[in-house]
Amino acid sequence: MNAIIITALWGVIMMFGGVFFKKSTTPKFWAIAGIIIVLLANLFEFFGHPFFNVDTKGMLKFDSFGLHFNTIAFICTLLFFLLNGKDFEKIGMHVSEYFALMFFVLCGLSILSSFNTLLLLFLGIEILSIPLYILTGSDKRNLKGNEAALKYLLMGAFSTGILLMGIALIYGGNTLGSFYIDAINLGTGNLPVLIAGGLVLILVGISFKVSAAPFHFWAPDVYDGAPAVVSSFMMTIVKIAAFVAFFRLFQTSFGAMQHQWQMLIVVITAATLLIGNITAVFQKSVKRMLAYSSISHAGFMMFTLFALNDTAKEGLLLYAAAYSIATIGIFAVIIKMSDYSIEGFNGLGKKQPLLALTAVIFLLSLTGIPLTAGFTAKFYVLMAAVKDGHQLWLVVLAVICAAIGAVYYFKVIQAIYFKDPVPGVNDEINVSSSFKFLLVVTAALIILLGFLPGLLIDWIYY
Amino acid sequence: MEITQILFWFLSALALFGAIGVVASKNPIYSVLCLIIVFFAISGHYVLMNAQFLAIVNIIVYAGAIMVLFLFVIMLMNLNAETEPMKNVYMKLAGVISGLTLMIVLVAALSHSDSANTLMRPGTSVGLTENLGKALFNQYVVPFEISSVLFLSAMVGAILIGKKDVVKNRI
Amino acid sequence: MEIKWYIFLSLTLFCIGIIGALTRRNSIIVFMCIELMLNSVNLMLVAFSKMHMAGANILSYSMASSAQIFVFFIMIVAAAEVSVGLAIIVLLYRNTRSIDINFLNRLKN
Amino acid sequence: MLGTYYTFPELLIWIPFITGLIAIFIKNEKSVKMFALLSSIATLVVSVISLCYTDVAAHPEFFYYNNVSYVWMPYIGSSFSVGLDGMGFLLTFLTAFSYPLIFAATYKSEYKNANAFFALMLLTQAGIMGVFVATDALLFYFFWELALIPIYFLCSRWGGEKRIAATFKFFVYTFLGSLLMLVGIIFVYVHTAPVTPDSAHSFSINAFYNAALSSGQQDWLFWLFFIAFAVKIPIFPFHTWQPDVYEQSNYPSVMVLSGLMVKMGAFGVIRWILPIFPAAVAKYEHLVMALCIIGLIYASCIALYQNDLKRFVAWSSIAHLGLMSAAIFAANELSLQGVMLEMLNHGINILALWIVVDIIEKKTGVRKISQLSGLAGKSPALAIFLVIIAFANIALPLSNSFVSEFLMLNGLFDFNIWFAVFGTIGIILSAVYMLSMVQRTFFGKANVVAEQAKKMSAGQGIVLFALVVAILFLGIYPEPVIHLTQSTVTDILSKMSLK
Amino acid sequence: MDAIQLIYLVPLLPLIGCLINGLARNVLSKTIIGIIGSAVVFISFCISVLIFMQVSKEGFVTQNIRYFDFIHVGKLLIPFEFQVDQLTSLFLLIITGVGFLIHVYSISYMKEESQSGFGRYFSYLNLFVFSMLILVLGGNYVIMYIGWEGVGLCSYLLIGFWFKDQANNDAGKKAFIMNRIGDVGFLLAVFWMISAFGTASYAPLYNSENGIISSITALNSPAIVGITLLLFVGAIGKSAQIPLYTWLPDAMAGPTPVSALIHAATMVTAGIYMIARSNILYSLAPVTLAGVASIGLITAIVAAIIALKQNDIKKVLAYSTVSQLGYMFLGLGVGAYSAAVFHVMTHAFFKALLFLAAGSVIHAMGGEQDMTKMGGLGKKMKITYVTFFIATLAIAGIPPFSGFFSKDEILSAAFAQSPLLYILGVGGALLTAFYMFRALAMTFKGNFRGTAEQEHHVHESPAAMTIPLIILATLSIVGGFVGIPEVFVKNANKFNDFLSPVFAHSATFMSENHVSHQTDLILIIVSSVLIIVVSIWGYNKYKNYTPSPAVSENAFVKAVKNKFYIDEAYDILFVKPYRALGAFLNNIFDQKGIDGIVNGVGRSVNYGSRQLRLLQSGQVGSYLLLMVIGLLILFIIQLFTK
Repeated sequence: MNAIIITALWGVIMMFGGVFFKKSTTPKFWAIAGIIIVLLANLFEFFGHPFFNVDTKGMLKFDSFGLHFNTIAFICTLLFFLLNGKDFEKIGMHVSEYFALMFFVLCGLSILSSFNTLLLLFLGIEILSIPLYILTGSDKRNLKGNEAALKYLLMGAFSTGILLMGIALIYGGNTLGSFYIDAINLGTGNLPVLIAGGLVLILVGISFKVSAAPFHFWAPDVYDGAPAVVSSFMMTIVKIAAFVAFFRLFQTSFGAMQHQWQMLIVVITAATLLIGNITAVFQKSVKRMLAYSSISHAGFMMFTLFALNDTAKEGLLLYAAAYSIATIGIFAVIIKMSDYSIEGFNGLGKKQPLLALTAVIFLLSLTGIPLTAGFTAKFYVLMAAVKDGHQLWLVVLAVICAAIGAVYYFKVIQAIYFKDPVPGVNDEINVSSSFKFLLVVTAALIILLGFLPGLLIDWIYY
Repeated sequence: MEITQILFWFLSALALFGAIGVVASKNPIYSVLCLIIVFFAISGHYVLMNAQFLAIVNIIVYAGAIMVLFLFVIMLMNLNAETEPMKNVYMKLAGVISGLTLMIVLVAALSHSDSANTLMRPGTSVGLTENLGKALFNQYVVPFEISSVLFLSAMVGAILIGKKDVVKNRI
Repeated sequence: MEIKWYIFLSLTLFCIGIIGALTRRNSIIVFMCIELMLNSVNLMLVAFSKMHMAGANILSYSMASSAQIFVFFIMIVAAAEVSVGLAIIVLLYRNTRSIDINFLNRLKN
Repeated sequence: MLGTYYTFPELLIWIPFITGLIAIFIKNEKSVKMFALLSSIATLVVSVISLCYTDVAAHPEFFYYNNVSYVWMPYIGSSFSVGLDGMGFLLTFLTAFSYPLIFAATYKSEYKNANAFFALMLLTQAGIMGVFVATDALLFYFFWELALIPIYFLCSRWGGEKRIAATFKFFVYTFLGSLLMLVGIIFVYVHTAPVTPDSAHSFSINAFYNAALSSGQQDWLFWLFFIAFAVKIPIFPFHTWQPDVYEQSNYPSVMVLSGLMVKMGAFGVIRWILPIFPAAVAKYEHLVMALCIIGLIYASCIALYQNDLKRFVAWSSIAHLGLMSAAIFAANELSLQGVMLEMLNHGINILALWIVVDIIEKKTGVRKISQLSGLAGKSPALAIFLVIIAFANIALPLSNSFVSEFLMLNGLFDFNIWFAVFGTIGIILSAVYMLSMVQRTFFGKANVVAEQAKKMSAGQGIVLFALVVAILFLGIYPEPVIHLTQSTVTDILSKMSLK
Repeated sequence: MDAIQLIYLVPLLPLIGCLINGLARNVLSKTIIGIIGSAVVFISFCISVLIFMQVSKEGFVTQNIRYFDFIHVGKLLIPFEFQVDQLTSLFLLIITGVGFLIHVYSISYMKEESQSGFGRYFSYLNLFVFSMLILVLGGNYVIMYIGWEGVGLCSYLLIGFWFKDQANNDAGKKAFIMNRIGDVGFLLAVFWMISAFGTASYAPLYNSENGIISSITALNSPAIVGITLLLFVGAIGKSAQIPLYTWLPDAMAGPTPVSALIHAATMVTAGIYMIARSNILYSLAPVTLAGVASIGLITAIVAAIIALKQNDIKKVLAYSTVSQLGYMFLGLGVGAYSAAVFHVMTHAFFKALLFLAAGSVIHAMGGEQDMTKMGGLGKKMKITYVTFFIATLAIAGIPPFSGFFSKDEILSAAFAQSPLLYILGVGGALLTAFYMFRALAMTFKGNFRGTAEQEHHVHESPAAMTIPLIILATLSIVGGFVGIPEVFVKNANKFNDFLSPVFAHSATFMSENHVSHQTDLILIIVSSVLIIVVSIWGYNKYKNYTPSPAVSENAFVKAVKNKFYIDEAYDILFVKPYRALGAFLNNIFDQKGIDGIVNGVGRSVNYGSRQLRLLQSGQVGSYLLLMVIGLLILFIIQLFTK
């Protein structure tokens, strides 16, 4: 509850701050301060000191999993703010408002990590989404941004409709007539038709949010069209929030009858992996390539839904952290460049050795090379799937896709290190030493998680 | 046939007619009007089911506020003429076919559900404003508060988007 | 009245909404079709609420009321969504003088 | 002095790893070269001391007690545990022995960003060492990849014109293979019994050996592991990356690739496939061996056709490895013992061959066989070395590979006479292409290119001499090696027969 | 006992010589190199004599000397061991004795080589002696194999000694590869032996009391037939029998002393040694023996026919060697092991002599080897002429020269087996007599046909070359008397007696169908008379040889001149297809096929990428449509499939 309330409050503070902050850098500091406070508050709650005693009538449940996830998400956000705080000015003038919206998103995220009724799932998803529609279109004169915003809005609303229909059917089919997700838990019989139909619709609705194929079509366009800072935020923190909701709902409500609907996840996972990875191969723009790669990572995270066991839980958190940190890191590098194409990266190793090195570490992590967090994360989700023991071909498909993934990530690495710089492209990259330091810290985090994942996942059992 | 049943069929027909009108009419203004018809029909259903509060809210919020907003925007953009050019016929056809298929699939599936033939009990007091109000402010106070965040963000967003920027020097 | 008629009705409305969203090019109408979908959900929820209202006991009472409250929230959200959505549509219209979604193809492949 | 015996496997990893990290910060080219050389010598010293420390043949159980084990990821039953058995001793020694020679033989070569080059070389060494000492499946996989990444950067950064595409193919190919193996590792892991109370399963090698796998599961697990190793070795038809990479890369990397990384594949099969999936091995060994033998003859045919010395060596290596892999799958005492010897011998021979090719290219600036002629007249010393090395490569008696190929073929013969017959055809063909190469480059009248040849440096001379001594010594008295690895062989065989 | 303890010195000394000469070839003077090279062999020879004396004492038992474990894997133990018995000691004498003479000869012959070439030559020659000694000393087949391949290596190195000429290298390579083909047979035989008997050492196999083989009585058991056949393949390769004989004539590209030592006296007889060594095995496999005999006979005749029309003096000798080796195999094949070994010895004398004399001629002629360009040399090179003449008499089998005794012994054993073998054998002998006298006449008689410069240059060779000739000539004359047939003097066949312990066990299997003394005598007389007649005929025919301008030849003669086109046939059958296969596999199968598949996978991913991204059309309508279709599919999966 701490996180929900404080993020909302801080959103309001930032909102009004827009009137009072005169210097353009002030909102950034306030935002960083806010996220640190949120993080601390969340940690207090995690260690058993909630600040607010609100009777939620069981609609929110603050378990260690959700709170732990919050911590991860807030740390990622902190990194994101620290690395990219300055770049919000590139979007437009209303920096403070952008931060306000992001805090509202974080509020939605906190709800999604702790909801216990479908009503709050719905509200959480909407609180998560509506600010994003705006953020996507926040660069008002950028036609691509406008287009992305409208696409996102229309498709998002459409998927909301589907999600709601699913919820309605679940409600109808549920003999208790309740929206509580633990009340839907049906034991081990056959899925009633209404529930099954509702399940499919809800699955589609949330799959849309996590950009799983074939409901991913918005993702490349929106990530590409939105301002890079916003894309970075959407691809990481927002996506993992949707995943955590996904996992929470399906484990609690339908976990017992997992094998009756597992095939759906299999189909979605396979499609997501294939489409995400294969389409990414041909992309020329690194930003768009990362958009597709984020789809492929969604495919990997779908494995946690496929398995729904404890390892999957650990894997989800690990993957969320590994994927988010690496993506935020690589985006922080990309944002510093003026040309997002792969050629733009040519010879970065010579021009900016440190930037190049950290970028390579992030890319290696995304590829899933051992000693980076990306590997451990992939390892955990695959382990979860193997532990489940069904449909092992899917795991094999996943690793084949991971190998395809190596193809496009390594194209960037090749450009960075093995190709000569193109004169006139990305020549004026100016980065402060604090930024470099932060990048190094981020990279160090990646590597630390790479060989000591226990630092992260042990807390689930706190 | 009881009067409720007659009313049910009438309202259903009205709603379907309106819905088809929304989709089919070329003029956006007509679409809006058809949608309002649908909303009224649905409100009628709510009344039939004794969900009076929702019936009123539906009319106020949807038919009143939202649809006026739509109408405003359409007027603003001067879209009352039939400006929409023909969409690709195949895409249209595909859209219709897949939509209908979905309907058939859904209907076919759900008509086999156990509770399909359960009788409804329309005459209860659940839908009355007083009862719902109590539920809302006791049981549902947390979501209610949370929805304020939603509105806040929508508000901020709408302002952010709608505000005209002072021209800023960009490098 | 059996519940199935309401199910069919709202499903039909829902699918008409979907068909509209698939076939129309005017983004406002697409948006309206989505509203139609939301309304069909509302109708369904209310119908189910009445179905669950089996007895006069507290449990079934709260069961039934929960759905109606849900509908209420859907309406709230829809309103918020519409405000944001129309803002975006207006923004786009300001920039391109068109609200035809088929012209939205700067981003593809 | 160096602490207790169980620190050796660790030292073998950490010395190159840490010195590799340090090397990044040494900007001066000369000092980083010297630093790398000293580091590799230090590793060699440790390896030699470790060899002297104990007699594994007398104490085969040593492997299971000497391994040091840190708690690493207790919650999933993985630990940082490393240990040396006979095979491990042999291969770590080979690695430790090769590195100083590689550095010394290429001491005169110059590189852009020498610090990065040597750092990556040392990191590769750490990875390779790790593969050979790891007694935990997950750790094994870690090192397996750790060895791959630096070598990828090495080959891609320093080399010929088409290096980027060639090494990229290599990378994706091996990466895919190892990912498949990862799936296999996870699957076996899920079927192991716990060792630590914290976890439900265990990654330790013993747990893997005792994993309860039905023969149906073994069938496809076998292939998952096999592809990873087959790509690395490489076994026909997974070999196509190799000639390109060898052709395009710089010499030190190629030496590491062909001399050491290839052994990782063979090692993997022996350590991780044979004892874990004996049923599947029994089922597929004929198929796999047929592939290996086809590869042997296939590569021998192609080797004769090659005009580029580097491609030539690549194909000859593929041919030898075909025989070696076939012998691995024959899985009897003779063949496995032969393989153990061959791993060492092939490492030595191919290293020597690469050094000769390197010298030729450095001396003449030419690598095409057709452009070379009569080098023997110009540099008789090199010619003698080459002839000895060439004959070692074709397994002439009293050279090291004779013993190993004798044992391998004998093992093959015991397994199936026809495999041995076709294997020996490979021996004939190896003589054909090897002698043709020697003839075309070294004999005949000296041409313009040969006339301009520069002298071989003293360092290279010493390295080659050391290698030739090793070749002859192992050819005459291979007993120490056989003695070293016999416990491993019996251990593997008993594990195979137990299950 | 002492001499046998010194046995390790016998091979070790040449090895040391090899190392000294090889490493210090640019430091030491030619004389010193020559002395070192010869001296080490001479010392080995002396030790061999001591050993021989000890072996020939009464009651000598075979000695096994083990040095260290060469290979010890599980149950398989292959020690590095030497075995000394009568056969070994005889071969030691031949190798070191003839070898020493040839070393001495070489000092003079190779005088004009460059400093480093000279050292290299002696180094190789010593290495050869070392390998050959290992071959005959080895106490098991693996050690024998070491020497077996070692001599092949030296042969390769020495044939290609003048490596600047690619033809020499080709010849060397051919020799090595053809030998390797045989070696593979040997190797497989060893494997079979190990898998069947668990060991490859002679002692446990052939020990007359408790040897594994010695306890077998069944004839023609599959394993034994297989092993013997495969071993015979090895012998075919090494001893240049059909079909692997073509390397030997080409091997004449090497220096002539090399041809004398390696390609006449020693290495090529390794096959005979090996079969003689395995005589028990062979006796157990009459099938194989029949094969050995027939291959030997065919080779003897075919090679002799080819030799008839050769004009290169060394080629004639080479084909003659092939033919003589055929005789030896014939001897082995009919079970006359000791006769075959006897022929090895006498052949070593006279063939080495022939080669050295030919070398002397070539030396004198300034490198000319074509006999049509010679003639009339007898006047200027008396010693060479006489020694060559003696050797010719010996090889032709004219009594009482050494060749007569050994050849006669083989032929009479063949007659005992089957008269047909005998007749063919005699036919071969007649051919031999003819072509040898042809060569003699063409070289030394008639008028000189070379250039004036050559005529001026022709002279007798120096003493270092003639002395070995004289010694060998003496041996060719008297060498046969150690094996006088029983027909003439009772119990005079010392040679047979000496070797009999080696062949004692197999003698028990061989059907003892000896020819009666009378028949034997008739046979000897008939064959001798025939040979003498043919010899005179051949001598007369070519006494005044003048090269005739192209006479139209019939097809057979043409075929003979071109060695029956065997080389060409091999070229078409094996070499060209192999090269074509290499090209095909490399250019098409590997690059287009396998690599094509690998790259094709990559390309298809790329293609898929290009196609899949078209789904991303940028149009909301189609996105929504695809979403609905996805939804439909999921619905169908969930609700309508079970």
